[in-house]
Amino acid sequence: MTVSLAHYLMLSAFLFAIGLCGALSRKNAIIVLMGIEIMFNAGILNFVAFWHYKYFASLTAQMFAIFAISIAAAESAIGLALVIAVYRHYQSIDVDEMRSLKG
Amino acid sequence: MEIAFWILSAITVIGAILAITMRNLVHCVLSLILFFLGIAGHYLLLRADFLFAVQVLIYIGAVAVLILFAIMLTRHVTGTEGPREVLGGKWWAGMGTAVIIAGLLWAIIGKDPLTSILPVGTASTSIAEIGRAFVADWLVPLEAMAVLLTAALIGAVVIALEEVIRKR
Amino acid sequence: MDQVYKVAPQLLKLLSYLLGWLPWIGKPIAGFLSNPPEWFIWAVAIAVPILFVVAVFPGIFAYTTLVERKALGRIQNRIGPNRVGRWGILQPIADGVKLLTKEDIVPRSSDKFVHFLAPVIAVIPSVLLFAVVPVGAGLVPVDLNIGILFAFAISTASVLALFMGGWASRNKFSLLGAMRAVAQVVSYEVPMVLAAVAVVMAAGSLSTLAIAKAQSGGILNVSHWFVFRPWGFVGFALFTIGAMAESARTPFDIPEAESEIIAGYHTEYSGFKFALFQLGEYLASIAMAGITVTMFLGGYNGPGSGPGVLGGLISMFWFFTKLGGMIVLTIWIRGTWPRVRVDQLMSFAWKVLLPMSIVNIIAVAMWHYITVRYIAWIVTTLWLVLWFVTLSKLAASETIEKREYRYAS
Amino acid sequence: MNEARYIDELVRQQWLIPFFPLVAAAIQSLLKRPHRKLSATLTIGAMGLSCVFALRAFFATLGSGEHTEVQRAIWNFTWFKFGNTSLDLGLILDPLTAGMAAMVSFVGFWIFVNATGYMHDDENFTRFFCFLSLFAASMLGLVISNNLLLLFMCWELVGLCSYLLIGFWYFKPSAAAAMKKAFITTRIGDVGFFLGILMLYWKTGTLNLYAADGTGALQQAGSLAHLAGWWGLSAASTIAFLLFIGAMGKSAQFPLHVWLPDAMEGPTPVSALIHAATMVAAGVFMVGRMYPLFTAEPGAWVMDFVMWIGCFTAVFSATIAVAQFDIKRVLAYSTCSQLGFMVMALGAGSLPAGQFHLLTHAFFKALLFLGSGCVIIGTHHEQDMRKMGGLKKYMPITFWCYLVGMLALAGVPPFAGFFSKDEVLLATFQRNKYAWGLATFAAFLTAFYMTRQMFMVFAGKWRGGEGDHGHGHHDAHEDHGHGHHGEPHEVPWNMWLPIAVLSVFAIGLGFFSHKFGSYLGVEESEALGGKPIVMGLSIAVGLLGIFFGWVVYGRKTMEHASEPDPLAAMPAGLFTFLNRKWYIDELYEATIFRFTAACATFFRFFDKFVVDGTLHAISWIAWGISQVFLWGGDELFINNGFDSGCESVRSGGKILAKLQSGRVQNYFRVLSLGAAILLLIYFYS
Repeated sequence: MTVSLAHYLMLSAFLFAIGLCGALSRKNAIIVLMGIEIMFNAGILNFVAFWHYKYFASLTAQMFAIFAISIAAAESAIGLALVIAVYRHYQSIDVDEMRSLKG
Repeated sequence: MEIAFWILSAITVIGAILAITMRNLVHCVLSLILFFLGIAGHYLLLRADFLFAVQVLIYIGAVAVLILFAIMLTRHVTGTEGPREVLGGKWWAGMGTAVIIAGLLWAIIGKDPLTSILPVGTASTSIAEIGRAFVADWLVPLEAMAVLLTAALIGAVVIALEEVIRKR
Repeated sequence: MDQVYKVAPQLLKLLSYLLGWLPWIGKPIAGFLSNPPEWFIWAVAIAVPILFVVAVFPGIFAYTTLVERKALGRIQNRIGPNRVGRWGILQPIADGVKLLTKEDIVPRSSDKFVHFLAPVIAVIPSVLLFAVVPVGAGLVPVDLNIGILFAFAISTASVLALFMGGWASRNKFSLLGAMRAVAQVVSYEVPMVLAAVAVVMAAGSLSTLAIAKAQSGGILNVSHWFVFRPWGFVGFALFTIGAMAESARTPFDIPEAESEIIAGYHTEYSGFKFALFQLGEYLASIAMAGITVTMFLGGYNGPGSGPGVLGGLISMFWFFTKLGGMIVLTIWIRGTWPRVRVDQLMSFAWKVLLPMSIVNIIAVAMWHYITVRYIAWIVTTLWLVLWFVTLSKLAASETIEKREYRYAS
Repeated sequence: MNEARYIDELVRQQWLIPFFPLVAAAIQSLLKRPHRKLSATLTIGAMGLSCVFALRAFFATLGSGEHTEVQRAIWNFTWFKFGNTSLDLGLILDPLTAGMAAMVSFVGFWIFVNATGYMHDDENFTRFFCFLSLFAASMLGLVISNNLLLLFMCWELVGLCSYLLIGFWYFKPSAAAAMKKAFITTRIGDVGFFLGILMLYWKTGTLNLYAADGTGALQQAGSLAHLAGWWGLSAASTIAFLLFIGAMGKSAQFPLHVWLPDAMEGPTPVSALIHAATMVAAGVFMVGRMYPLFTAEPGAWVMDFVMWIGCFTAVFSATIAVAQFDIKRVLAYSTCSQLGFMVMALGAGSLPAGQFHLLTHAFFKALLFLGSGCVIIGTHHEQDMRKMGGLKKYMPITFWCYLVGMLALAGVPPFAGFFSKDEVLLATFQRNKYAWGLATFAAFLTAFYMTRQMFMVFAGKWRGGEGDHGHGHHDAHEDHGHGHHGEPHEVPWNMWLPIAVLSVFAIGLGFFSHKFGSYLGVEESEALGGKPIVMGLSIAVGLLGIFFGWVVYGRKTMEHASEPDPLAAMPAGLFTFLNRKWYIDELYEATIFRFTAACATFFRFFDKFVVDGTLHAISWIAWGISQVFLWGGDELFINNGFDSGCESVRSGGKILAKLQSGRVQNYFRVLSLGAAILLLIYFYS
């Protein structure tokens, strides 16, 4: 069985769900961020897979992937800085305990 | 190709699952690195050499190290969660949602006939082409990205340094 | 692979000449080798790089340790190893045997799996690095079109091994060493990559083979080396410093500063795991030296190098000579320089090396666009010197007072 | 043909006009505070250079006056490529642009000269001139752009500069509030403007106004008029309407006018430059620039809307101006009113009238503002007209120049304002008699309040020395070098020279009114007639206004600063009503703020009683049933039922409050559930 686009898409969907699960159900803010990174990567994998299978001649997908990676890097830098700031404030990085914005 | 795909997929999925299930934070990050490596391997398999290098350089070299640092700065060095509960409140809701989304995505992918297509090209894109595209067609996004990264860098430093400034 | 595949028949032909002199078996072997079947060429093409990576470079590593100990002894006015074999020539083997037979101690509270994994991971990227080092004309294990980038990407992974080792040991000195190592490697990678960008811009390719090829020609195949350009010289200095810091060599060995934190991240390692750490470190250092040679010192280019069997052999000779020179240079620096402090290390990376490497990139652009060569020389040199002076003035924030020796004469 | 080629050449140098002030601003942003001379020289020099270039362009376009066809040169170029799409920018040189650029740079030049005097004692002199240069650059850029994107960028830059300059004395709370108000109010208009731009791009696929091959947005106006838009309009008119909302914000038309009077918190040269002569003109100019879109669909209500907005603003602001005591506020409302005139003229279908009034008004309003600046400096930072008086004796030059400006604004022949206002009134007369009537009334009020101002400021005796200076007026200006509040004095030459020069133009500019139409390339609509009536009435109301002003304020001038205004005797708090600016600010507070607050209260109430109540009832019933089955005891039922009822109210509230838990993961969960639902919809569609 040759590997088709669907394989990659399913893999990517699966990874996305794993990342989502991690981001939604873990207590630790860092793991939540890691889950988000996994989701990002799953998305980027999708781009690259589509590029490889359908739009091989165009550079757009690769460009997009590169930009997405850069944005993800920036996002994680900010996110982790926030985690550190939150830790300084609450002495904890448990997302369940960060709720001073409660309504 | 097929074998490589399955092996890499296994690595990726196992890495991802371990990354979000292990108790020890550092182990989580190490699994995450495994996941990143798997994704990088996929890029190589998909003939996106440049993306492979970018993935390794940025994700493993920068993001993972950053996360490790964050762990170091926010917990005891051992990184163990201890006897505390690992899962957050309403974890079942999160998992349920994830399962639902996964199922739906799979169903949609399975339904779509477009997705059964096979690759069209074989040669990988040359780096020079990517470079030229960066400074010609994609110049503005590139500059915007530069601004964004600078802002993120400064922002991260400012956020993380907040306490120090206040003390002065 | 492809290049080796092309070179392989020629290598085989050479072998057939050499073996043809042997009695009895010489003739048939020579006949076989002079007209080899396809699969044999493939096998050789695969085997040669593997041979290099697995045998030649570890061999170099082994004898580097010996040379280092001898040279350091020389510098420090002592003899160095001289007991095992003549001039201590079998010392590396003795070392290896000793390390293999030593007890493998794992601290009780350590994270066993990660503790075990760390030295293994330390070696892998170092070995992978050799995949893109061209050792002769057209002789590179894999001619990736992302060559240099691949090398950098892989070398970042070595950070992980240091971190894992330090963290898993559950020893505060190890952890300190690991933190230092990570901070140092991450910081020095930036100017290093940017220094390489200058070369990539000049050569117009990321492939190591293409970069080496761009430096051929000129007087005796020497005058086109990038190190003989203003920006190339600056880049060479930046890159060498960065490479030294990246592989944690003295004077940048603060991750394992013995006088401060025992042995840094490998405090809790002994026996073969320790040897693996050493192996990884030295191999990375050698590979980085090889990449430095490729990028700045003309790679395999030298008088007489070129295509063909003879040219290939000569080019290999030049490559390994330069590699040896680089290794000796690092040993020399190690023997004569004091270790820098952590804050000095960081501010040097971010305040001097990083701006300088960016300035260097601009210098390459100037070099490219000023077509009149001598004007380009003047402008680029002036530009670089100006910035160098400015940056060093800015970096020297504290005035260093002359030290008074009160008790020593 | 030769001439057209000359223009084509010139248009490629149009960028030089904003370039000089921009460079000056860039250099000055790096200057340190003590470099006052250099800073002023740079600003004025740069402005002078752009003035030279603007005048050259202006004279190049003048030759076209004889032709019926408009001489227009354009230069479009690609700014950058973005993937496959490219963004174009363009410069234009046509009579509208040339006249406007010449006016802005010329008036700006003299205002800058005056500012060196006004800001003489300010310690942030260089910062001020840096902002001024940037402002001039962006305004000139706005004028010369042939592209809505460039125009919008400059438009926003102008807004930014006005924000910075209004709040130049940011340590004054009123200035800080005014800067925010100006920024936010104009931003509301900008939403409309931006929507208009987007729609234009959507419909035409280009943002270039004119293009050599006829594909420019304005050249497609005709075809746009046949496309359907929104609100019962054609696409062209819809876009025009949206753009006009932007112009309403910038040019301070009725609902969005609130920022302009408050903007007087800035230094007076800023008021002169930004809030009288040029920036507020940007809106009117933009409408003029996009005029083909407005007129593309004959009979659409957009034009009437424009006209009535202008007309109402004109009357409304004029009435407010009558009852103000701050010398600059009177002028500010007068500006609003005059802008209303311009907009009205545009709405009435006469581009030349609106644009010509814009030009003349810029000159004499700049003159008036600079004059008031001179007055303020001469009286040691006094802005309350009640505390002035008799300045004719102390400041003769300022007085004469101010008189010219006043007469021009009042519309007395042969001053410039008369001609341009006459054109406006004539255009309105031909379109709608009611609007014309109201506008004539506004003209009467204009003459009246200007006379009032003249008499209060310059006639009578000096009232400044009396009473307490410590409070009662807005002037919280920093300690200046004058030391004591002595007698008023005449201002130095660098302050009066600009107003003298401007007053020459305020007298002379009007005589070109009949040529302006053909200069813009619009045929005069003489056929409709009505000129003698309009002109006669216009003169009459002007003189009548002055006469009334003399009757009320001139015969018996004010003796003391604390004396009530003669008009305050008007019935039933009308004066207070006007003095409080029709209570518009209060109205906004009472409506918009109250509405928001009321919504909040309502939802709180809803949450507390309806939602919680429902939950309460449900749980109560459930509990009751279970209790009945379990015990069936009356006492237990009643007692426990009550307690448990309270408890369930609380828990019901808690359940709801949990939706606002502040826990980021909860939000994330809801988000992903939403994504799941979207996927589901996609799956079944």
